[in-house]
Amino acid sequence: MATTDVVDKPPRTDASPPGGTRRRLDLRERPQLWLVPTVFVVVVLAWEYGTQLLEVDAYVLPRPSQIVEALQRQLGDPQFWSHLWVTSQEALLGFVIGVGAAVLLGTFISQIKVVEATLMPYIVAFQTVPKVALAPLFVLWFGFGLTSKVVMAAVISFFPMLVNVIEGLRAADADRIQMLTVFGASKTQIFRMVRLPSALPFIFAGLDIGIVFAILGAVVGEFIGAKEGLGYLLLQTNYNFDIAGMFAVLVVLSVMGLLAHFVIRLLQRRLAFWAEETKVIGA
Amino acid sequence: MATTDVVDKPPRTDASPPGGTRRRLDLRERPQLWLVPTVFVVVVLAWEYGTQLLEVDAYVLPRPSQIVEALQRQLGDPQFWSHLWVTSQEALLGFVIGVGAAVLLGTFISQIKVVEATLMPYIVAFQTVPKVALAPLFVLWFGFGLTSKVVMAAVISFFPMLVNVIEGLRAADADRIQMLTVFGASKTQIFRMVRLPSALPFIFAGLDIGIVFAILGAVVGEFIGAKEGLGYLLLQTNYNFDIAGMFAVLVVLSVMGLLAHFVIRLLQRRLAFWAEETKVIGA
Amino acid sequence: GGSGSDESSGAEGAPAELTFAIASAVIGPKEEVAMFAVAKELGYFAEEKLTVETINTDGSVAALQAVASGSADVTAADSGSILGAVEKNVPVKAIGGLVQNWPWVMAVKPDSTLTGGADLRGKKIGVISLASGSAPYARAYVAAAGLDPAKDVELLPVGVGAQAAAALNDGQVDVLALYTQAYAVIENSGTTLKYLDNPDAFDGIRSLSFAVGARDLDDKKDVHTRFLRAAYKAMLFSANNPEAAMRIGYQVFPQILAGKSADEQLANDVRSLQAWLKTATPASGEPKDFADWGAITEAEWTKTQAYTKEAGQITGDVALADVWEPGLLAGANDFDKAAVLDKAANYTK
Amino acid sequence: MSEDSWIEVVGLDKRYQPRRSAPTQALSDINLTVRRGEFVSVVGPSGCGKTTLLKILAGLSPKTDGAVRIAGREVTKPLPEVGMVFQAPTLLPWRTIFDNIMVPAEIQKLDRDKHRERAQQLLELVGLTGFERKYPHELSGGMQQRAGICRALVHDPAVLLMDEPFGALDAMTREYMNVELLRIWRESGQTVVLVTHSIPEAVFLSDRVVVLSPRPGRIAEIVPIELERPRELSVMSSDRAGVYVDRIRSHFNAAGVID
Amino acid sequence: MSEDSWIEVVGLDKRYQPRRSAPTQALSDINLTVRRGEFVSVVGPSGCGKTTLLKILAGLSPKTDGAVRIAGREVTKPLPEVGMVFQAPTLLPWRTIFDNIMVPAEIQKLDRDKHRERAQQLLELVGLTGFERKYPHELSGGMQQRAGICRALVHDPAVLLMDEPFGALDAMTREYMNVELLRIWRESGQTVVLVTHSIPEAVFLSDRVVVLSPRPGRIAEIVPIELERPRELSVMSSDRAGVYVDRIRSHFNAAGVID
Ligand SMILES: Nc1ncnc2c1ncn2[C@@H]1O[C@H](COP(=O)(O)OP(=O)(O)OP(=O)(O)O)[C@@H](O)[C@H]1O
Ligand SMILES: Nc1ncnc2c1ncn2[C@@H]1O[C@H](COP(=O)(O)OP(=O)(O)OP(=O)(O)O)[C@@H](O)[C@H]1O
Ligand SMILES: [Mg+2]
Ligand SMILES: [Mg+2]
Repeated sequence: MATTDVVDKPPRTDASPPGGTRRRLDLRERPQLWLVPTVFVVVVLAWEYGTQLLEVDAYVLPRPSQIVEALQRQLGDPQFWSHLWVTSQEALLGFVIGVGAAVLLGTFISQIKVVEATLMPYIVAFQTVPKVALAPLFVLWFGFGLTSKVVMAAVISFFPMLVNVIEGLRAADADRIQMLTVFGASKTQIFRMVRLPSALPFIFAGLDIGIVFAILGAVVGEFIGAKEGLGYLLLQTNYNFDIAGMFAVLVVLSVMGLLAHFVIRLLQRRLAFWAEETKVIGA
Repeated sequence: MATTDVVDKPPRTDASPPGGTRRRLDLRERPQLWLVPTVFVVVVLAWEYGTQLLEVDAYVLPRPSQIVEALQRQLGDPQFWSHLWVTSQEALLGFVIGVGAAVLLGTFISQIKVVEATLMPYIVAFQTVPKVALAPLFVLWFGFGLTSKVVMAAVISFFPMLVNVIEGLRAADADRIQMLTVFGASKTQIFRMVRLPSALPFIFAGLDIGIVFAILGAVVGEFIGAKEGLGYLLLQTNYNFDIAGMFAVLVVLSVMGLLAHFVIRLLQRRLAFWAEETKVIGA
Repeated sequence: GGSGSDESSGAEGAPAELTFAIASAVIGPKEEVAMFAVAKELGYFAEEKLTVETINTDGSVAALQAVASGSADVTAADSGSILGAVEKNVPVKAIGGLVQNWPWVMAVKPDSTLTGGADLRGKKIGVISLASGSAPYARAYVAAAGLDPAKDVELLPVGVGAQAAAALNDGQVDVLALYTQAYAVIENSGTTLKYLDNPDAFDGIRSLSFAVGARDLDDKKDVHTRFLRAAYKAMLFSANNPEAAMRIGYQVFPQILAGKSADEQLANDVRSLQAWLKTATPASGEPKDFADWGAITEAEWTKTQAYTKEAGQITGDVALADVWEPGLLAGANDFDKAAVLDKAANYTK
Repeated sequence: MSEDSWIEVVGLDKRYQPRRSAPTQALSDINLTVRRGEFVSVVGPSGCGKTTLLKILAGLSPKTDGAVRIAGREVTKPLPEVGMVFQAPTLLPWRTIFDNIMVPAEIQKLDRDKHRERAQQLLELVGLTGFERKYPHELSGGMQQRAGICRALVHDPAVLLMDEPFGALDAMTREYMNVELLRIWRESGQTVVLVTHSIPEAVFLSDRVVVLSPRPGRIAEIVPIELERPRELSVMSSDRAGVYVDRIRSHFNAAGVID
Repeated sequence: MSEDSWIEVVGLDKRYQPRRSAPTQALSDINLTVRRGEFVSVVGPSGCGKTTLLKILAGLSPKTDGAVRIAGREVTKPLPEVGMVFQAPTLLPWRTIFDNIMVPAEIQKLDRDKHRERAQQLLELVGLTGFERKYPHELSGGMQQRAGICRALVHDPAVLLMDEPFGALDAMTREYMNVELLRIWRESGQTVVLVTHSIPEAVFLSDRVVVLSPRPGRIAEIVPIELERPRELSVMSSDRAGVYVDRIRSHFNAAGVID
């Protein structure tokens, strides 16, 4: 319980209850712990019986039971794990490169107004170019291997991060910067001591968007020219009319995205703790 | 010149100079006004003569002169304008729907912690599913007309906006919320008076990313099943080996993205003016 | 669904609306020109009281999905994909053939020393994508020469068109495995190619065939017959006057030009269309004699099925009756050939 | 509930329990009742829990133990009849000074024109006429604080909580504001709890002065100030006022020469 | 440059010209020289430009006209030998109090251990021992202000600019801090410019008191305080101190009973 919360239910004690009741309290205080699985079960059941009732064909929308079956089949296949590994690699590498480049360029750009005004139009213009259309060129330039997919993932996760980094570095409080300036801080020091911490909420938003798009980028890259990876598997299952198998791959991709999302949120709670603690709860 | 700037060059007067020297000063104070075109000319010339020197084939990377030629041809073709109109419509509609849905859902989600914890995993999971893979199904569900492309644009611009809206609404200063609370503000009033204005920098970052992705979404939607639109034109020019024509379309897409970006930045300067004015310049 | 098909069209000869799914995301000088545009512009559909629209789908699988789900009524899809769909219980059925000669072929640079499958050991083969018809073709091609496609060659996805040409020219691949009409487009751009002969094994494997929804096929036999008839009339016309067909194609699908002028493009596009027509008409004989449109023999189906199975697109055998409904062809071929030929000979505009 | 215990604090305890550091006992066993219409000041050393007490009264901070009632109602969330001046001005940077001051009226959907007029009067009173259309960052610290006072008064709240409202003001402005506050209080019949660091100010304004001990804040003494009302500044030169000031000051061990 | 004009302000003018509203003349024709090692206080009504003056001295705000020199150098950007206490504490929420105080030492890459020790001493001096590991939002307003004072002193700057450093402190703490500040100043030989609202505080601490007129701030009078040093609090009860206080107060039209 944060110390600055606004009371909107009978005030609770600030002291935690003795250890014994902890576990039970968790479920009451964090209802998502049972809500998420409940919603999941409800959705899956509705999907399963809804498609049966409405007689939706499996090639339009396969039923969860069919997807699970396909998933089991996939998971038992060592090839599948190598596809998974390839895509994870591409997405992660692309994410790190894209997001890293965005942080570097965003930092550079936002330090010097002229640079921002000069470069931003080109970046936006480049971003609006559909990467999928350029993909053949990508493949020409970066080859058929990992690189072109990594580039794809990097390019697509770059932009959301860049915009958020620039906006975030701008959001620093002028008084705090003045304070540091008086004490003789260099630009680098101001950046490290104020701008970066102030930008963290933006940066984490950018990371959250970035990782999702990095996975998408890797998959789309694989659509265009790959012989392995989950994107390739998607094409393959689709080509073979194995729509349930295709959905199984989609499920795996979703789980990848979810895991990455949770890692990022965890990191955020560690690194931007002060924001959590001065948060107003219940207001 | 903002009133809180840190002096790092000989202090300039706070009063504007008399009208006569305005125009000249503008160029000196906003060097981007000549830098952007200069960079543009340099890049274009380097491209033109670089490709000639390195004997790059036109079907790998056409020269700017060829692209301009193709562009002229396109602009003279009434069909082209109808393609442009279709894609603009799809992107804009998708943007409005996607961003609107993100603001609504983000608002709702961030108001109630349980809802956020319950829904977010599903949203992230859904977002990691490559929409391009689902596109055949999109088309089955939403038809081959405008709708499926609008849905594509909406879905893809939704997520960056959602993440930024949630993070932005969270970023509100606890003291300000307490202040409003004391005066009896309802959640809606707190939202309107503090949360929303505090979230504006995040929201504008989201809009900036969203519009770019909406255009991409519309184009990718057209790749999969369309008979008109710039995305279709890209496929067609590529199919016809008209790579210069394809680049001309890419240029048009870039210009679309740029225009949208500038409109959003303009809006931001109008709506979030206080952030501009309390900004530290030169630090 | 995007189909405006009239459900009450059971009555013979009643007016009907149909949606034709083009099994490709782009419109080009192929079936949509030779068959659809011509049939529409010359009134062959109108004669059958049909109003036909097109949609573009992203390949055969998507087109079959569209047909099965009712988004479209008819498509010309890869026969292997039709077999695959039927095996996965997707309710579609082939009702008539279209591309009858094996359209896939290997191409190398004109100065290449490669002459056949046996030379491909250790080479890189450019395919459209690993999940497209060109990959199984490439594998089958090298297998026919006694090589192990999994070990002896490497398949690289290069797409069609410019990037495929670039990959070959840059030496990223040694050989391309594309369909003839795609080569025509590449050659139109000034690249010259040398083609390797297909072994006889590929003779008789069917490519594009007309497919419709299987569930209401019985109710719609009449409509589909009329559609096929119009389509085959158009094919006969196009085979006899490709240039006229191409001009008609520009009228119906101005987007083919993508901003270029018709006169500038015509020669190239006619060449492409001819390349396609060659695969869709008998290998020998005079165009004016072409008859018996759409027939697929049981032997051809067997061969196609064997090939598809080897490609992994189907895993078992599909009963011929489940995939093939030849009963419409008699009606489909019941038209006045002379009138069509006359029109083709005297077409002006 | 009676008029005599309009605000009622019984056995109030407050312990802050931050996630990442040791707990702090801010208030301990506070008992206090305030009559309706009374003017009570709270003085005490920095960090003794004055702000904490006000925030609990305002329903902004949960208590650890004890009971807090205003007008007979348990305080578990902010009550509409309470107005507050914060220790930091907390103006909204995206609103002009005038619109900042109108916030309470806007929130409570009070008659617009009437309150616009009142806001204008209050601005004049605190010497901010001419700054209505400025934004907070264009004001000096003291000017922002004065705007915060106007905001707390604009909707004429029945209970007024003030956390060092005059801390950033110069002597003259402060005296003037004190006199004006007394006038407003007399005319409106508000119940006021004021936190201040100025002992003379507390004596001048209050019916009673609550002296808190250093952290954790306990009530050291409650000093009733029996100077007749209405008071003028000159009353502070009187011996009786001096006695009160000295008495309170004695709790602080201060010489009283600076403040 | 001489020791006698260590800080030199000549014909200083400052006009704020915000983008969206009317300009404000904050300072007008300020002329002031400060000796090396001198203690000068600035008093004046709220909004008269005191903070503005300090910010210009600190190199944080551009001047409109005139010249400002410190140690012979034109002030166009912050000088490393200047330390400052801000009107608002401006602590970094992501740093503990201790790490906040170490900011200047960290920035100037000064000897770590030595300054850690000094920080610890300063914290003790201002009564914040035990709060080193807390974060700013866990401190009361006055405690944050005291942390801000420690931060300005930690690197022992040659010139110390202080903007109402004791505004949020109670009488006792304030007096104590005044005495300590004088001690530190005497030992270190710093040049100090202090903005305050407390006239007695200004008299007690300063060699000279600069009285500014209401906005736009002009120098109304500069009062040299000729009380012998070292001073003790008791000096403030003397008649001579009283004369100074009254003289300065006369500029404010204030009764002097509250502050
Ligand atoms: N949000 C918080 N989290 C943890 N501790 C807090 C918090 N707010 C205040 N405290 C602690 O509670 C004690 C009392 O703080 P409070 O702000 O009430 O003091 P105060 O009397 O108002 O002081 P001042 O006169 O300096 O404003 C202090 O020791 C402070 O460190
Ligand atoms: N950033 C700014 N933009 C525009 N006007 C400003 C700005 N800062 C200060 N002012 C104006 O300049 C004048 C002097 O402000 P300053 O902060 O220097 O006053 P001050 O003497 O420090 O007052 P206080 O004692 O209330 O802190 C005020 O009228 C204020 O409105
Ligand atoms: Mg306080
Ligand atoms: Mg000030």
